[in-house]
Amino acid sequence: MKFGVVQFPGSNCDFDAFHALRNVMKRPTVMLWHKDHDLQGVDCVVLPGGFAYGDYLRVGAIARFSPLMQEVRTFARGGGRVLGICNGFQVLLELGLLPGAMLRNKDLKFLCQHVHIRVEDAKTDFTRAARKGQVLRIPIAHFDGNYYAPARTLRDIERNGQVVFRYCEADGTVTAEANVNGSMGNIAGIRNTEGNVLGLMPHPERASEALLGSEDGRTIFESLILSLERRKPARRPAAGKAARHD
Amino acid sequence: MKVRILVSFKDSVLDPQGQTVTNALHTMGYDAVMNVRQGKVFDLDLEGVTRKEAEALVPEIAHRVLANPIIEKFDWEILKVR
Amino acid sequence: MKVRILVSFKDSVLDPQGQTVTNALHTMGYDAVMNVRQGKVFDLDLEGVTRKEAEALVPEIAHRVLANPIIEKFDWEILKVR
Amino acid sequence: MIDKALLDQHNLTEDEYRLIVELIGKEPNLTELGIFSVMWSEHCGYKSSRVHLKKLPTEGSRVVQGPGENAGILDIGDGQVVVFKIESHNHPSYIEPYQGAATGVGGILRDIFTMGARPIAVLDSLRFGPPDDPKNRSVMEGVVSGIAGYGNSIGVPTVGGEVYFDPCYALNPLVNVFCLGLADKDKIFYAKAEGAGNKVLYVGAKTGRDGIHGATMASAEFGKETEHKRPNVQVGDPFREKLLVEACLEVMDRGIIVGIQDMGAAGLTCSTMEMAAKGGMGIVVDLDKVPQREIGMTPYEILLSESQERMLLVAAPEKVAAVQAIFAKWDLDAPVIGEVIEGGRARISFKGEVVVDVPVDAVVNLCPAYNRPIVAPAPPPPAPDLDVLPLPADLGDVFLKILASPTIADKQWVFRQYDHMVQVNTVFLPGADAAVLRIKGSKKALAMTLDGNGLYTRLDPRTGARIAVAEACRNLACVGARPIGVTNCLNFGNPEKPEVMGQFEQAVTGIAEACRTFAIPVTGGNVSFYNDTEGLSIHPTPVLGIVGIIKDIRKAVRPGFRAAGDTVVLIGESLEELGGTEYLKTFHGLEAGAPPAIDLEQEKLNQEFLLDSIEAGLIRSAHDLSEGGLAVALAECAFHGQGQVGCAIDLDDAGRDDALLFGESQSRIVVTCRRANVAGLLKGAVAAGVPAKAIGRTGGTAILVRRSGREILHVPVDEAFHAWKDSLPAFFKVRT
Ligand SMILES: Nc1ncnc2c1ncn2[C@@H]1O[C@H](COP(=O)(O)OP(=O)(O)O)[C@@H](O)[C@H]1O
Ligand SMILES: [Mg+2]
Repeated sequence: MKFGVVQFPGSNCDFDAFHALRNVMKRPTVMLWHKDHDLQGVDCVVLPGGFAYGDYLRVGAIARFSPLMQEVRTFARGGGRVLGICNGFQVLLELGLLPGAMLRNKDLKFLCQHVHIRVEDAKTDFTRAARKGQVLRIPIAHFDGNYYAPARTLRDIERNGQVVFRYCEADGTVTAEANVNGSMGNIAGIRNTEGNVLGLMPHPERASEALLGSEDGRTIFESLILSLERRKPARRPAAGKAARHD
Repeated sequence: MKVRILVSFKDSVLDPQGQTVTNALHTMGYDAVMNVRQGKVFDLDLEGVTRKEAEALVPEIAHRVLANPIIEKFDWEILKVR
Repeated sequence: MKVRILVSFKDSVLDPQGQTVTNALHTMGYDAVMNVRQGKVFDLDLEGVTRKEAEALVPEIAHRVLANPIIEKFDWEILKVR
Repeated sequence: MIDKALLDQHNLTEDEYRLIVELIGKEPNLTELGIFSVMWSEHCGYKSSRVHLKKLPTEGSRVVQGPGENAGILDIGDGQVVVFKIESHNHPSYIEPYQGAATGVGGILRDIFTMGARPIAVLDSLRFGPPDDPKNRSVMEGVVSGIAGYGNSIGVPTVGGEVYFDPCYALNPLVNVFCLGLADKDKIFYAKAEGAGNKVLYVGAKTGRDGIHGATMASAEFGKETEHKRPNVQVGDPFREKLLVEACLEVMDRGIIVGIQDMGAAGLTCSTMEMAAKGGMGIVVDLDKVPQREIGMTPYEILLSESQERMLLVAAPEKVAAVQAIFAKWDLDAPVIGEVIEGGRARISFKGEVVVDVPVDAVVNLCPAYNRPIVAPAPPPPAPDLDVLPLPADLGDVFLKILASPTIADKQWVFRQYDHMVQVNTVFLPGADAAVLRIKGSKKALAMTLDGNGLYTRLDPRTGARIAVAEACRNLACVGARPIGVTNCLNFGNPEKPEVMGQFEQAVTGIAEACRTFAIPVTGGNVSFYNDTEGLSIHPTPVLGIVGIIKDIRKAVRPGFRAAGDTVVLIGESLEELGGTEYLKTFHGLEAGAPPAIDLEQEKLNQEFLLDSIEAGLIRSAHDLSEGGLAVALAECAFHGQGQVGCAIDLDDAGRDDALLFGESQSRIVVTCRRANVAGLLKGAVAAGVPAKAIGRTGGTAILVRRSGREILHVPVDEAFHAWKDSLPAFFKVRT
């Protein structure tokens, strides 16, 4: 299996994601250039954090028109796994692969700090290495992470169980104080209805090594690896479930 | 041709920047200001476009690129035809 | 009364956002757009103010609070007197 | 045509003008005059400081590049080097706080990557007027968000820094930004134009009319009049700079260029002239080829513009296409605007006419140096007589006040606006004594810190400067890092005032002495004079940036108490010193007395002892004593610890209670160790000639200090924590 990390002009966590996947998780990983049309046969596309196009105009607004993103859209529609981290999440929203939009943080300040997020659904391809209700400690670093969706969209998201992570206290309770950026429903990460596309504001690649203070982010990468590698019939003969995505 | 596009939050979306400006103005004693909403303005220079063409082109650009229809609305006008 | 204040960089000041939007539009094939300048718009609700008073108040607020006169200029208009 | 008024406008004296005429053998035209005016400005020419800066030690076994280039370079082994420097952006940050600070970050980043290094860390040293004044707050908000806006976007973590508040900075805030980059030793690049026939390429933003004479602005005193003239502030474009970083590092990595230089102060003029002078060559430039943002720009404007995010490259003719291809990949144009020539002259043409023809050596290297008149700095206002200074009734209350004083209070409000983790190297986040970054693929780590107490330096420039060096090294020692090199930013008033030059001379002497003691070379720095507004000078404020190495990252030590039951040991000696303290300032409203004394040799012994003990694995936590003294240091150890462990301390020193708790005697460190290791540690101290004693235990929920059995401080950790934590945010609460 192979990961691909997309590089937009202005991406700045591209090498961090690459480092986490290749050197920490030890999986084949390639860089994907935004001007290309070729996904190089990757099994999972990672849209990294940063400031694609300087975040000018609106976060993620210009990046979504990149040639490569048209391929990513097709890839996602075909069931390919796509993980959007921070700015990558914002690009997925602009692209329409995930519902909703991002507003400025409620205090109008950039926020860089560790937060706690609760795993709301441990059955997704991005969380199967976690337990439902498990609390992960992962840093955020963003100016526009205040998740917004119109009332009806929000209702659908909740009803479909698309909320995968919520900001919470260390003990897992979801409070207004834990909601550092003002997101609706304390939403920190959501998936699409099919479950193959996930976006989240916290940076799992910054929480993948004990030396850097937390390894909780690995859970997300481990989950992806689990779900992708199980697809291989050699490893898991009863590949009935995975076949759906092929 | 010069056109101006104004992009602002839909009324249903909270505008924290506008709110902050309102508060700042109150702190400074400008009590006549009841409310402020903040948006963006884009001034475009167009070339080789008729008014008719502009009427199709400008809303397209505004809708596709300059505004996010989930949270924003836009308005536009021709400033100068030349 | 509703007033609108437009704040933008002076012409001689670099507008990185406008420049980046221009480039993006070109990449997308919108070649008729020669140049984009991006600014901010503030819509203010004023209460208990005459037109005359507004004519003193609004530029003061724009100058002191909304724009930094060193790099920005502003323009304003009354939208609705009520 | 060139008269006194024109010279005044260009900040040149008549003597300097005569020298120019002599050096170039003709009357300069207006464009040439403009060139000399910026290149011979205080900011670029170091006219007033050069004779003094010579005193600084610059040699050392690790030094690859000392002062004189864009940044200093030190060898850190394993084929790698660190490239680092500090710069000020004080004047622009007062005029336009957001953009002034943002472009300050942009500028220092260019100094680093222009040498072939990838910037991996930024630190910021800030000084503002007190935050209870809304004007000061708005400057601070603008500066902090400007630094964040630029650094975060470009993806270089801002990992540390410092913030002080004093009324003397209200009209003249200080914004000093440090950047460090990492490079392979065999891939360093210099700002040299070599090889006649090589092409000169221009990359980055188009040239506009912005920032003309920024360098001259930083070289003159500010008054009401200058403020309303308010010229020359640029808007930063971090996105374009990010593209420049990636593209420049790529062409350097491919080895297809000869030399590279950023366009900083004095823009195109400085970069072309300096590159030619350093290569011992001449240069021709065709201004019509320079990308321009505005129409109708004159040669004078094009040459003196300080538009941001621009670089100048030299490449062999056959490599030009390859270079341009890489820039095109990053959506950047890289037109050829000139050529390297033999002969040492710069010939610049515009619309087919030669508009500048001068010897580059005269412009770059022959700026006069002045030994300006000096008077010894006035002695500080005398310290209050300790026999009459009232002892506060409630020291707990004083303690809480000091913790809440903006200079001491928690700076999270500032640094959480900075992305301090991007690039996944930051091991110690802001809040530790020094920032610690791992080096991927190595056991080694880098530590860095900025320090400088302007009040100490005002009260006694030489001592204050020595303390700044000592404290920076002490901060490094506390995390387990040995210092390897120094950069410094000297923020002073108007050098034409003899007392300011006196302060400057004394401070540089102090820095030199301390650096010699610690055997660390100064590899570069920056001088910012004319920090005077309306005739009022700031405290002379040298800011020291010191870089250290930790041999084994697993041995690095943090400031916070680790657990209850450890023994607290105080290294260093406490004297009854109150001059210049935060306590006198906050509680008694006095900026007076001599700053604490410092014995550099003893300081060095203490630090060496700490480092050896850390490397031997004896130390569980370490934190240095600085502003606020022992009481504040203990509190910070409690706040940073797991679960906010308190402590109980027993002292038997002589002297006043307030001096014991809040005195700022130097060379002290509070460490903790396991009980079993105390005896060994103390024995080692005796052998090393280092005063050290066990003063108490960690544990409990309060900070408790007894003096010969009598309780003199007893405050719950939680209460102290809130005083410290909530202070800064409270000033910035949105009021409705
Ligand atoms: N402007 C700033 N930017 C980033 N970090 C800061 C800033 N100011 C303070 N800090 C961080 O807060 C901590 C405390 O700073 P300070 O009180 O100056 O420490 P010390 O007195 O030990 O030098 C340090 O880790 C420092 O890096
Ligand atoms: Mg300090």
